[in-house]
Amino acid sequence: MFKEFDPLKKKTFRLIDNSGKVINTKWFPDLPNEKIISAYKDMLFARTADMQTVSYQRQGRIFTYPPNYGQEAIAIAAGQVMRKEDWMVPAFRELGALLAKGVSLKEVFLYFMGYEDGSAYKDAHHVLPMSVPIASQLLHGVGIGYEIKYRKKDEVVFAFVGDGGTSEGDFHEAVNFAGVWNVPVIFIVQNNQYGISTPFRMQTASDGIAIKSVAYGVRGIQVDGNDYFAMYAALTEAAKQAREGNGPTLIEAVTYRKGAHTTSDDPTKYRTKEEEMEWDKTDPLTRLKKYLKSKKLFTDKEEDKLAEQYKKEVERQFVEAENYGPYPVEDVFQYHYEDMPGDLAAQKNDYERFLKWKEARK
Amino acid sequence: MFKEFDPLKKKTFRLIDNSGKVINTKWFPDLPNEKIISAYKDMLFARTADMQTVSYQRQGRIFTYPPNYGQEAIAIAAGQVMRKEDWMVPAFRELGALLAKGVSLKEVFLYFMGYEDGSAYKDAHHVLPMSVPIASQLLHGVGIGYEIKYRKKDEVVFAFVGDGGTSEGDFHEAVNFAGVWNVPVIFIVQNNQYGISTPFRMQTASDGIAIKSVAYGVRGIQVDGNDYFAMYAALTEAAKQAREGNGPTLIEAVTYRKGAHTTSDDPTKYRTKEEEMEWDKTDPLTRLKKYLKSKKLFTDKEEDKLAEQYKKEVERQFVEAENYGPYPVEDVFQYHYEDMPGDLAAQKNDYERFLKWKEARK
Amino acid sequence: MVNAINNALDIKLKEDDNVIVYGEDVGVEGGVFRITEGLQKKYGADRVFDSPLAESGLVGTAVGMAAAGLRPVIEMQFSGFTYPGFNQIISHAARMRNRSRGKYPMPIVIRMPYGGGINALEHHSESTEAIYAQIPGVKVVIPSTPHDAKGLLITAIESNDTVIYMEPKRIYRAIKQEVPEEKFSIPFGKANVLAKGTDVTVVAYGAMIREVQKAMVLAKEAGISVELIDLRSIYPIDRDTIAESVRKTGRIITVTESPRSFGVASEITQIINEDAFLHLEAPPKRVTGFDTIVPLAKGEHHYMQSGEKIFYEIEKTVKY
Amino acid sequence: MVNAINNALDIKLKEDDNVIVYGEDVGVEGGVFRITEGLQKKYGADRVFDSPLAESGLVGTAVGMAAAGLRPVIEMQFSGFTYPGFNQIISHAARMRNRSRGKYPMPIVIRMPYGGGINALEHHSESTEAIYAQIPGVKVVIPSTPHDAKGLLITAIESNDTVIYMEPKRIYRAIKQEVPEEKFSIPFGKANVLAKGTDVTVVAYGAMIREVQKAMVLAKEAGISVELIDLRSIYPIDRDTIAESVRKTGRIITVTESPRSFGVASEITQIINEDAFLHLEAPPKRVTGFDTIVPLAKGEHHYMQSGEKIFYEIEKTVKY
Ligand SMILES: Cc1ncc(C[n+]2csc(CCOP(=O)(O)OP(=O)(O)O)c2C)c(N)n1
Ligand SMILES: Cc1ncc(C[n+]2csc(CCOP(=O)(O)OP(=O)(O)O)c2C)c(N)n1
Ligand SMILES: [Mg+2]
Ligand SMILES: [Mg+2]
Repeated sequence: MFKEFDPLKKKTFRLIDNSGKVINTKWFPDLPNEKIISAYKDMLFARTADMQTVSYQRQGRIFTYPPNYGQEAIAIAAGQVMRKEDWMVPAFRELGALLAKGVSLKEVFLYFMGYEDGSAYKDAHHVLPMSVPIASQLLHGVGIGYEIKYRKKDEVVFAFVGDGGTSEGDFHEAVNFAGVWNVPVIFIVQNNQYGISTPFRMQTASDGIAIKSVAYGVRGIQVDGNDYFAMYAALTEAAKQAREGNGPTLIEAVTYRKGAHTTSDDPTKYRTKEEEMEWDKTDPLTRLKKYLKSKKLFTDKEEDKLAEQYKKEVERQFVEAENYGPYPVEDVFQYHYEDMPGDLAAQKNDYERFLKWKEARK
Repeated sequence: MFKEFDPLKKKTFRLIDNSGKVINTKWFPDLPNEKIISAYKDMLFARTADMQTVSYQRQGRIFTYPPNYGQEAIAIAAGQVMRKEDWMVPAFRELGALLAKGVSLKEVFLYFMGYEDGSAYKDAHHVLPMSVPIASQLLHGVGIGYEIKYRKKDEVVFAFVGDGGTSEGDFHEAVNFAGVWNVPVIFIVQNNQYGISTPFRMQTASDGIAIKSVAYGVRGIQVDGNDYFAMYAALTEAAKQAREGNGPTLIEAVTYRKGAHTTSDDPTKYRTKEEEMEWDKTDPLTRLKKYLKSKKLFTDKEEDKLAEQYKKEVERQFVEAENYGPYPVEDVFQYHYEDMPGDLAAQKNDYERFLKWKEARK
Repeated sequence: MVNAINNALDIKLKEDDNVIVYGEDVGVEGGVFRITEGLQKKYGADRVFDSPLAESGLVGTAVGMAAAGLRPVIEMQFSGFTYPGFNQIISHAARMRNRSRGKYPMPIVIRMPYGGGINALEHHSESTEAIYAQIPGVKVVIPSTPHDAKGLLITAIESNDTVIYMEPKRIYRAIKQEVPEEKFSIPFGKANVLAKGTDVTVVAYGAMIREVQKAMVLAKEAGISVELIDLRSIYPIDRDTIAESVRKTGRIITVTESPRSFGVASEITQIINEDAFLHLEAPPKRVTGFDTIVPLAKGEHHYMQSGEKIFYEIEKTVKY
Repeated sequence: MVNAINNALDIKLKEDDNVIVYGEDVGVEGGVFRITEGLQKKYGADRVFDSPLAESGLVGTAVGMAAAGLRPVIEMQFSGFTYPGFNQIISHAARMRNRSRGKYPMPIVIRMPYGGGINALEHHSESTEAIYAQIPGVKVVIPSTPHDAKGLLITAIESNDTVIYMEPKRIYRAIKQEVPEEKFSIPFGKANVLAKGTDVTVVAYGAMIREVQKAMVLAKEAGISVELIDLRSIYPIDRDTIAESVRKTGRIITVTESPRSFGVASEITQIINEDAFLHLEAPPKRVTGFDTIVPLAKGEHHYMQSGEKIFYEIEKTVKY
């Protein structure tokens, strides 16, 4: 696959077209129908969660939130390919993959409501917290990859970043280290065409991102990120290579951020309706649904039912998060050091004394 | 040239072989004999200066010094191609180019003796001081390139870095910005095969450095850096492209650091005699001399005479630098701000009071 | 304050074509806080533009531009995202003038919104002035009003030294104030005595000024007379104004929203010990955040200094 | 000190195969100061190795290794080259534990030679402890003897928090001292009272201890009794030991080789004002470098604190 789709050949790895028709059987993954259906369901769940969160935000019930709208296939495919022991190193726009790794939606809500507890990922294994400083997390993925190689473990790291993130020095250092160390890391660049308002052509003069793999002597491939099957197949193959000791792969997942950058952003300022409509045709859910329908594996009625059910589930978890309660003073202090320095403990005491004084004044 | 020697084709741009024979006439530059002779002389001067400095250092007359030994062709060719108005953005191993830009050897000595005055470059135009934090200077080159483009000036930036430097995030950001901004900057990577003790294969898994240009959508070329003619031709062509508004070029100059990293380094710890002897065959001075001799443009006798003369000149400038005198208190303070903050002036006064007290105690 | 900053940029862009404004999303969109809104349309995309997402790249190219004679004004999207550019700030912007013995001055302005109080994500609420203030070769200023924002930014852009210009984003749109249309500048290194008082000196800056003013209402009720000094310039620092005030009041409190240790408050305490030691009647007090990371939105109120908290500390200091 | 550090690394490498040592040129060559000499041979190139030349990469990969359970000990070639890794230190190494609510502790040691006095090039002589000390989430320690270097490094490697371990390179080979062969550790946050005295407390650390000791010879001749405290741990700082001393002497001087403003000295002054205000008989004094870049070798003597200079300040403080 990586030879046939060598980024220098400037081909995009794509398995179904916009109408859901299979256009490449050679690499089409051999998946049980249930898995495909469940992929669709997961995408639907992620989209439902997203949409509702955006509306919660409008109601002032949650702070900034970065929707995944339009990019769901990437995270869902990764979620299916990742094993329990594999590591996920997220940026912040991979909701579906986080959920697949066992992070609860409630935790995601807690995080964006302003609780660090939302990053504790209580029931998830081998997932780092979301990383806000763009591209910095990729190096963590490489460090983890080193541990895997050193300990001869059968694990793979899935590290995410956006197209904007490829401009950062850390992107360069991460892929370069990974190449030199030959570690089992898959770099997944969600090229959704924009930083915040900055279009991809202002990030780099290169011909896409996959081609940057050449600079590091690592495998690279440009994949249609809105094609669930293509993402699944490419990730599976990259993971296989990684497990076999063949090192890192750089996957450019070409997609489009259909929504706003975050709920504080207004995309009409920097892009056109026409452009949006053009990309609408490639919507990952629509395409997969068309495929499923053509195989008679899914109906609109089922979707409607599911959507209702998902809305309720999202609402349930959101309300749980909303009722999480006040932020204890304790939580400001207790996690910084294994053993709290005396000075810090004194600061906590002082503050508690102030709170008592405040209480007494009432 | 850049098409024919596209780095993806994995060819090295070379015009003469190790015996000084022209092996590629198509791109051989049309140079007056005097210019070639003067290139050789300049290389000889640089090497003489280097050798003597290393011995001065052994005598404890100068601190750390990074010799250029073996890499002279690159800097000398650049020195000839750069015009007065062009900018030079050095790393710290480009002696010949600094001299060509009007920096005096005495200033270089002053710098390595521990005077900032050695970075003032009194008679040089458009040269930044040497830059110690690896690769950081490349971004300065890009900023200057922006000014040139913005002001529509007929100038080019020559920015230098080593192979080790290509691992830094700043290398990536610099070439990437240059690509997006399409600025007249030539990045010259002196790939001398080593960081300090770290061999090139531990810096990156990529196939050389020129190929990294692909990641930025800019022109790239791998040049035999020990071939003066090849360097001259490649730099001339890159400069022409830059002047014509065609943006940056990444030149990998393949060379070998024949000496130590600096005078505090001992290369026998990390490389073999065999390797050194292999590279000896490609020595840039030997090759150019063979060429000149074959054309009857230069004799060993002339060389001996020159060498004597150069030694004296080096000695003269060194001794001048040695006699530069004490470092005035003033010089610690006066250049930090346009207007010295009151607090800083007070610190200076306090210190001068101490010096008086000290004097009085004697 | 947003308008005042925009206006200062506008004035300098118009007046001096060496001024170049760029940063992440500052061009088309006008920046995430809309500070640069409208400027690209007015001055063109070669003077006001979006850069690739790379902070070292931003500062590093500004160093080059400055060396070549331009006056770059760059925006860091948040102070918490400045760190990738830290090396370029400390190793070059702050040093090139000295290194080149004055040949290459560095007229760069690095603007960055800083501080908490806007319910933002991690890394979006940090107050890092003490990190920059200890870098030899740069100046650090922080306005607390639209008027000062304009005057200080004009001075910053006209300065031939690198200026870290920190914007208290919490009050970007909080204070309405008439700001003169025309160009004016405020000198660096001069604090502003906002209120005369006799019992205690309070030094603050940025968004904390407003909180101190709230505390002063409570203090007045309690019969305490507060002298309020808006520091404005963190480096160079106006030691004379502070010392003079303390020689009168004998007591001093410094209010910041940064971590407690190794911060601006400690520096002011040192200065007062040096310049007004014999006048001190109580230990100089620091009223600051904790030595912790700023908590996320739901916990941030614990970390931030409120009027009430400041009053609490004022009372304790006055009663000492 | 070189041997002591090497020995501490050796002990921990042998004892715990989670310990991984890497950095620029630390493998084959054993580091530019030969600190890691012989370790690659002994423990193999997967445990002690050269990294590509990239400091953000160094710290960032260490963060990942730590998350996965390793205990990376990385070397910054000089403290002045740490800045490209600053973002990874402040945004991740210092925060991951808190961010993940304790799930991912960060047992990383970042070793770096610091300070002046070796006639080095630009950026090779910097003292940046105050920058790191103000980062919530990291600890900062500095040894002044081979013995402490070993004990503190063992503690650092065994700590589950990120430790900035700064090595006074000027005295790498200056002090000969018998250091116990076996493993021992020195707790963080405890200063060491090196000399008892009654007239003035001097706090210092790293290479400055030796200079203070020189000053003490002069002080003794002048009949001044100095209490010398080796701080050892910059954060957490041992306020009790310092305050106790000042309650006795009434006077304090802090000696550092970093810039003056916003440094460790100011922090200590703040602490003393908080904890020993009523005992202070003279303004706490800072004896430090200037607010300038460390001059190159020929001018460095102006910047560095010498025994004579420290004595001069001691005398002034005692006579206050
Ligand atoms: C180091 C850093 N600089 C700036 C920001 C502010 N910021 C947040 S998201 C973003 C754009 C990211 O674009 P991209 O990498 O393409 O990811 P996307 O948002 O499209 O998923 C920026 C500039 C940041 N978080 N970190
Ligand atoms: C940011 C930074 N990190 C580390 C160093 C220390 N150092 C000085 S030279 C050098 C190796 C540079 O290798 P290369 O870029 O290949 O240049 P060369 O010395 O071979 O000319 C290193 C690591 C430095 N100067 N700057
Ligand atoms: Mg994007
Ligand atoms: Mg090299």
